Amino acid sequence: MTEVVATNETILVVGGGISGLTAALEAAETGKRVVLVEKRPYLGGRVAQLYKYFPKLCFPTCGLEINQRRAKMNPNVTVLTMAEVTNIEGEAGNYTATVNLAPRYINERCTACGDCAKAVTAEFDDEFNYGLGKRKGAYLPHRMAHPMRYVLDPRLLGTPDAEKAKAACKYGAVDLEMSPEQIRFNAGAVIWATGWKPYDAAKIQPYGYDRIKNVITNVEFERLADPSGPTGGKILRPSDGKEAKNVAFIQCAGSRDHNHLLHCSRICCMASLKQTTYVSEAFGDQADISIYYIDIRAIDRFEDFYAKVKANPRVKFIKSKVASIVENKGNGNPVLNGVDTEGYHRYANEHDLVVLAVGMEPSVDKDKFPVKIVINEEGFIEPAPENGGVFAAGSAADALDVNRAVQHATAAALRAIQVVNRVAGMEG
Amino acid sequence: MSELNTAMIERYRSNFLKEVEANVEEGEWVKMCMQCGVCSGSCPLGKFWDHPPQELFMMIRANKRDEVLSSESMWMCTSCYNCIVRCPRGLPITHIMHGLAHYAKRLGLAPQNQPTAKFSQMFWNNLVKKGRVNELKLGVSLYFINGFSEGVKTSLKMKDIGLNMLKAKRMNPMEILGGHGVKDVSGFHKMLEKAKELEDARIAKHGN
Amino acid sequence: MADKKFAGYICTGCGIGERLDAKQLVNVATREGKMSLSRQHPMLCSQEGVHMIKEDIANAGVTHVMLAACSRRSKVEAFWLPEVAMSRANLREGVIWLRPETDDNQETTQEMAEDYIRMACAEVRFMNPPTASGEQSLTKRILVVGGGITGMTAALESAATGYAVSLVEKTGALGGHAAELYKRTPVRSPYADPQDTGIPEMAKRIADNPRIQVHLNSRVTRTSGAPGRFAVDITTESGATVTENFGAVIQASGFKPYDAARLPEFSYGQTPDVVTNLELERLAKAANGGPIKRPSDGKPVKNVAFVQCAGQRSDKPGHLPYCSGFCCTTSIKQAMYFKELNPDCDTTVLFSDLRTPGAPGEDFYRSGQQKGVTFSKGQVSAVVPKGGRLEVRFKDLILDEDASLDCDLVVLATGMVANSGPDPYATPEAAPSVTVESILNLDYRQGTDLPQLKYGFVDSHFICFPYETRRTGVYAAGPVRRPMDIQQAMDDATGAALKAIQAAENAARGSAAHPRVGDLSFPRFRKEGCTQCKRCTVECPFGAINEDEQRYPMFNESRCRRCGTCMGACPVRVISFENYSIDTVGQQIKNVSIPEEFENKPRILVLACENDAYPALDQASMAGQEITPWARVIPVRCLGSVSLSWITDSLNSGFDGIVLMGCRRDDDYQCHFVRGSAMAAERMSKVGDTLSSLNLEPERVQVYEVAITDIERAPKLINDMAAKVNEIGLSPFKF
Amino acid sequence: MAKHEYSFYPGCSSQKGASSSNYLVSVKTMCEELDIGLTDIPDWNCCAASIGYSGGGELPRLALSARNIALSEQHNPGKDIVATCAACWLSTREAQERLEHDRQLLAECNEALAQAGLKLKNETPIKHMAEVLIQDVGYDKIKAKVKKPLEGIKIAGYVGCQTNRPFGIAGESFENPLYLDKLVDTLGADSIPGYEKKVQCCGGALAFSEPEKSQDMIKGIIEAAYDHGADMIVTPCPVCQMNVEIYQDQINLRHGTKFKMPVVYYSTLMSVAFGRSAKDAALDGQVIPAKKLEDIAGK
Repeated sequence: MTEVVATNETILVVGGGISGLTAALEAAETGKRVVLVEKRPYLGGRVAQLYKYFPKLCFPTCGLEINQRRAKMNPNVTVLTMAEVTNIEGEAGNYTATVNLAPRYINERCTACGDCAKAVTAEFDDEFNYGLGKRKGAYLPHRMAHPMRYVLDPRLLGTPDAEKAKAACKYGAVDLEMSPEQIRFNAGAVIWATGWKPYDAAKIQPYGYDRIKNVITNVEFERLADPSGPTGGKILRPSDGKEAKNVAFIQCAGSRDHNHLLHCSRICCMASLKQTTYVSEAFGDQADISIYYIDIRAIDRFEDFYAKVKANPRVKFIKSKVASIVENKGNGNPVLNGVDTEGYHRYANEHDLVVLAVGMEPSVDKDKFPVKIVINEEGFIEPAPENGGVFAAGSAADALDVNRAVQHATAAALRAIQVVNRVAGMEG
Repeated sequence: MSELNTAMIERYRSNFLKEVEANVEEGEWVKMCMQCGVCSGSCPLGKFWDHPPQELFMMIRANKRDEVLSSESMWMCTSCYNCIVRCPRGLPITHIMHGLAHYAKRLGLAPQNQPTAKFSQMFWNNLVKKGRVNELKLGVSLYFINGFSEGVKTSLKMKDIGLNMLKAKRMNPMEILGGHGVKDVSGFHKMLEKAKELEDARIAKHGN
Repeated sequence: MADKKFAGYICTGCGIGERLDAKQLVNVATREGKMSLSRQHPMLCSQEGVHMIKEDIANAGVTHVMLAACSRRSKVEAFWLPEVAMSRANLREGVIWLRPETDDNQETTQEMAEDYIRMACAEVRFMNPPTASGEQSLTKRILVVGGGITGMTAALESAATGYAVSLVEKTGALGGHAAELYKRTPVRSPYADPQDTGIPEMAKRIADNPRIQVHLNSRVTRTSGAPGRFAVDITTESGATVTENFGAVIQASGFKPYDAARLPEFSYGQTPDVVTNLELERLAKAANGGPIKRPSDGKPVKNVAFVQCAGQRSDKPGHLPYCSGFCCTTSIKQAMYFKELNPDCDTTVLFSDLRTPGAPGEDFYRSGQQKGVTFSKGQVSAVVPKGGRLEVRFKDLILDEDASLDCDLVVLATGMVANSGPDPYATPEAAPSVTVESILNLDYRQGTDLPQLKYGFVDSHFICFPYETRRTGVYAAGPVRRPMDIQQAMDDATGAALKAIQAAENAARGSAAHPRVGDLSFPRFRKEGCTQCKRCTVECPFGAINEDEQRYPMFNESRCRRCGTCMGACPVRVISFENYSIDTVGQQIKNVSIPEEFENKPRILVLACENDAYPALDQASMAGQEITPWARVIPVRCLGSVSLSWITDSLNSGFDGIVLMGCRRDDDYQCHFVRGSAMAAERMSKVGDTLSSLNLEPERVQVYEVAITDIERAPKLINDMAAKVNEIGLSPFKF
Repeated sequence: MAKHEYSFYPGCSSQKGASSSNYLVSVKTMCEELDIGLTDIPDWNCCAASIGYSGGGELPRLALSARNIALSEQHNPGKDIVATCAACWLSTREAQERLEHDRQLLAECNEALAQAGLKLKNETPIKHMAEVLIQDVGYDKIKAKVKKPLEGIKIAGYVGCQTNRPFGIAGESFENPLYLDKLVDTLGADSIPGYEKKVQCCGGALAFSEPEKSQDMIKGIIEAAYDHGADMIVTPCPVCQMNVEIYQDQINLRHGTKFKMPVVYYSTLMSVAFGRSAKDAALDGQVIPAKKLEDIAGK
């Protein structure tokens, strides 16, 4: 049975992505007890799946290493993975949270030696690579996963593989008897940092994501460019594994659109500008890059980065929402149809690969949110007094880039601390 | 130039957008366009538009009244509704195009000899007559759309089709005399006259 | 400190037992490592294993623990024994996973492991469990500099958390630019209409808050000390000065509006009817409820144009290269003023990219269109006064033609300029012509104000750590950090308040600040040995070190981030930390066994940054990469902490090659201690002399920038050195 | 009393001797088999078919549909309106929504209707026959009725525009609707789900005013069907059916193609599959005969 020591002076942080992780660490490093609840088997969320950050083009895993070390070295932080908050009762300063823990089938004795993975044969789509690659049925989600503990896919249960994994582990870490748990504990304040999910590109029917192999999403493209990704960092298109040198980026794929997401997802412009550098780096003068946009939103200092990309003669900017994509049956190339609205130029442009800059859909579940909360039309949590001691952090509050999400999460941490300090009698 | 037209010019001077918002079917949507151009790219006859919808909207904001109203572009609309379902701002573009076309016609600015403008008028006249469309008469009048001699040529060109339809019993020469229609023709006409009267009044009110 | 007892624990799990001769490792720990207690365990990280260690600590009085198991990055929680000093020999990721499992490799792999045991034993012998110096003071009062909406928010949020605050504002009233606004953009869904700024209410809440003390007409004239014990002189216009003590500082000095006089092409200054967005706010306020009037003739405005990006996003001299971020929504908001106050007024926004991000932004844009604001994608070339009216000339980018707009008022959407002090590290050419006034007057060896990132903004350069300025305990918030709108500024202020409170709390505990929170060690130095060369005071990336009256370094430990750059800078090796010193590394180097020349077994020393290079090597081993058996890898806190003595000593003791791996150090540096990696590179550039004096080939020492993602490259760099050594031959310094 | 009862809006083109009279014949047959009862809206009028806009302003055009709805509400109370013609369905449903959301238009409209002694409640659901088949009847019941599976016939499902946009059939996408393909499969024929031109515009009414432009699009529609080896095209829309079928000779003349692609209604397919005669299926109404269907019907 999982034990969690928590009181009304404890802060519950829901979501272990960059925002939740930051909120938890900042609160803990201010001396507060924190319980961090993450749905996935590891921390880091979406940023762990990014190759580089804009505008520095540095590596998200670099900051992740620091943050994970901060977590490992801080006794104030309790981390629960494969866990979901199903209910929260009470009010600010006195909440009781109910958390469901999914079985990992591998206990804390795991040394991450990898013997179980070697033993099993079954493979499944690798979630970490958005299904672009395969992973074993017993697996470490990624090389920097924290906790550094393997996971046994429930689909192995009842198959010989499960027994093989169990037999392979010298440390009795594989526990096939493990069952779902439900635990309840106290918290004075809650930080909701469940982040975002990429908008389902298949819903943007004219772009044929579900019909045309060489139409992919920007998050998938990050995995393609990442040396530790499914293609070893080579930009190869799905249909035939051919190098994709002529790449089109379609902005607002699902964003700023009443048929899909009403809001502007803010990050997609910079993400695409960043991704043009992946293509240029890979193919230099052979790269041929087009960005189809409505407005390029490179806000504040990001403008520098936009200017840099604009200066690259291999990158074209077309002010146009692409109308439709059809596949050239002959070579598998997507053909983009539309109108460049700067002076009315019709086009039917063929590219090797199309990257849909899909937007951020908040992962806030409007319908079964565990506690009274104010959620806006777009599905983001509003900064409402009615929310009591529950504070949104990062992309649960609005479409934010990493830097702004971390800022926002730090602020959320303080608001939570204000509540627990009141409980502690250090009232504000 | 119709009187209404001069009146409208007087009334709205520098603000064609306001004129469109007040007098054109679904015209109040024009201001919501963000110039993404998805409509222009989605139109099946797009390449025949001198000014695609999104550009027409920009021209309206830029007070290009004559260019817009005398344009052939909106007469190219096939009512396929691609633009409507793709528009990220939910503009009822098909209807705005119909509305602009109608308003241009109403002001007497629609291009002369625009085939769709003519056919559309014929269709209306045809249906108004008896409440239901008389395809044969519509067809025949269509052939003579550009005068008699042209018409003879066209009808010769089309005669095979006519014969084919005849064979398939999907055309009835008897239609030429009378043909289908609603029973309550007078009520039907009164209704349409009233509707027209109300609409004309609404628009005329703007005109002065 | 009670007498030390050393114990070594060797784990044989994860294949270590199968791949290595564990008995022999135990012998090495006992005989050579001088562990008074050496044990092996089949699974040291298990409860049983850890229990065994705890027993020894409790019953056998063990004070120093050498763990030979997996990487120091693994099983950290399991081996969490803060009461003892601990070193770790990386036998799993560091040895067996990086070496092929073949008989002919067995010998060298075993040697590798034994060396790591020797090294870890040596290291722990020179470590002590750090304890706070006791120098800490307990001031937790927060100083907020700047009484605009950012500063007001920071003050209120800090007070609401239970901390006392002093709020220093140079003018006679709180509110800053926000107080000049007629209204602000909405913060609650549906984000449709402008709302009140709420400044008066905030001012009242501050006045009513017993925890907040406000100093109006005041400036900070001196800031000395360190987090937890800042002493700050607050001087009023009249010259009266009070000195107060603070735990931490928030700089919310805001922005200055861009000087529109630099935009003659838009006739600013030539006619009163061309105004900036800030001036328009005053017009709207002056209108108090009535129609907004033209400054020139007081007639109600009937036709107004907004020129976006005025003097922004442009490389023209005198223009701002960046986007100020707030102007698009501001212009929409102001156009709404006209729709509200001058209902029949035409409003046109001329933009190149409309930047209204997020849900609030896009909703507000749509609301603007809904209210009849016209948006045209156009590049404005000129605003020309014509018979009392204004002609706005622009290129209509959609209709692709030159166009013009006839209006009676033009609003220039001008941007924000950071209101920051002089940049301590400004290069002469980059330094602004006009001397800017200091905001903080820091009494620091390295300048009076916060270092600037770009364009005068004092932002952090870390994407993951937006508040990490280079002056510990001093946090910038609001538009001085980055151009931003009110909502962001308020969130930012709240975040900065947390960091300030955190800094004060950690200082009080004697704990380091980011990224080593919890580290109680601090720099100590042997005064007798110090030659007052000042390298430490100059090279500290955080300006932590001042000089005392006798010109000796003064460390201000709560300013210190424990990166060890000072240690690396010190030529006479007098600076050290309890848990990290010249010896903890130097002794590891000394204890590597250097085989006789005839054995033809080179030794390559690898000093790897623990933040990026070392994790990269760990992951390389997980990925099945191979590394030469000659390498001996020592993780360092930061390449900046590397002492030249380590290099010379290792060369003297017969190492054949040295590879230093630090983080990227250019403008887009990834060094977590900002300058450490750059400092190291600078110092190592001089290592050539050392080599030539020993007449060794310069290729024997290489400095590389290594990223955490260099999973293939990192091992390769080490193997390349092995190849190089193979090519140029072994070092002659083998004894 | 039939299982499913509807108030039926046949539309001008379905009348005796009109261009899609064959549609009506096969629809009637299909409905008999599926136990669908249709009561005509008495004295219904034309809907203006999204082309009357030159002469007809918005309000008069809305009045046309309003009259039909009002008549249905008066004479066939409680019955959903069903139309077989895409344009009829679309105009009526659009009018209903427009009037629902614009009070002023509704008032004016009723003022006009009053002249014909009518009043619009505007509460009647308006369906396309395809919706009735898929949602009210269902594929299973249709499958159960199949006596002569249309084996070995490859059929391209051409949905066109107005049956598909802006409303379409619930659960189907605008770009790649699959219900015709499902129907084709249900009847035992081979569908072509990947048929690229299934929602390509045929020109609609502009086939009359802009023949060349329209026929270029029609050419594409037929070519794509041939490329997939289709024996025939099936469509739910009279305009689509006519445009794609009757101009093939002219296109052959202009482009030297050899098109002879039968274009049939889903109701024709179903009538044949349900074992009814060629006449009941209105196969005699084909300008380009659907031989393979005639063979099956003849068996």
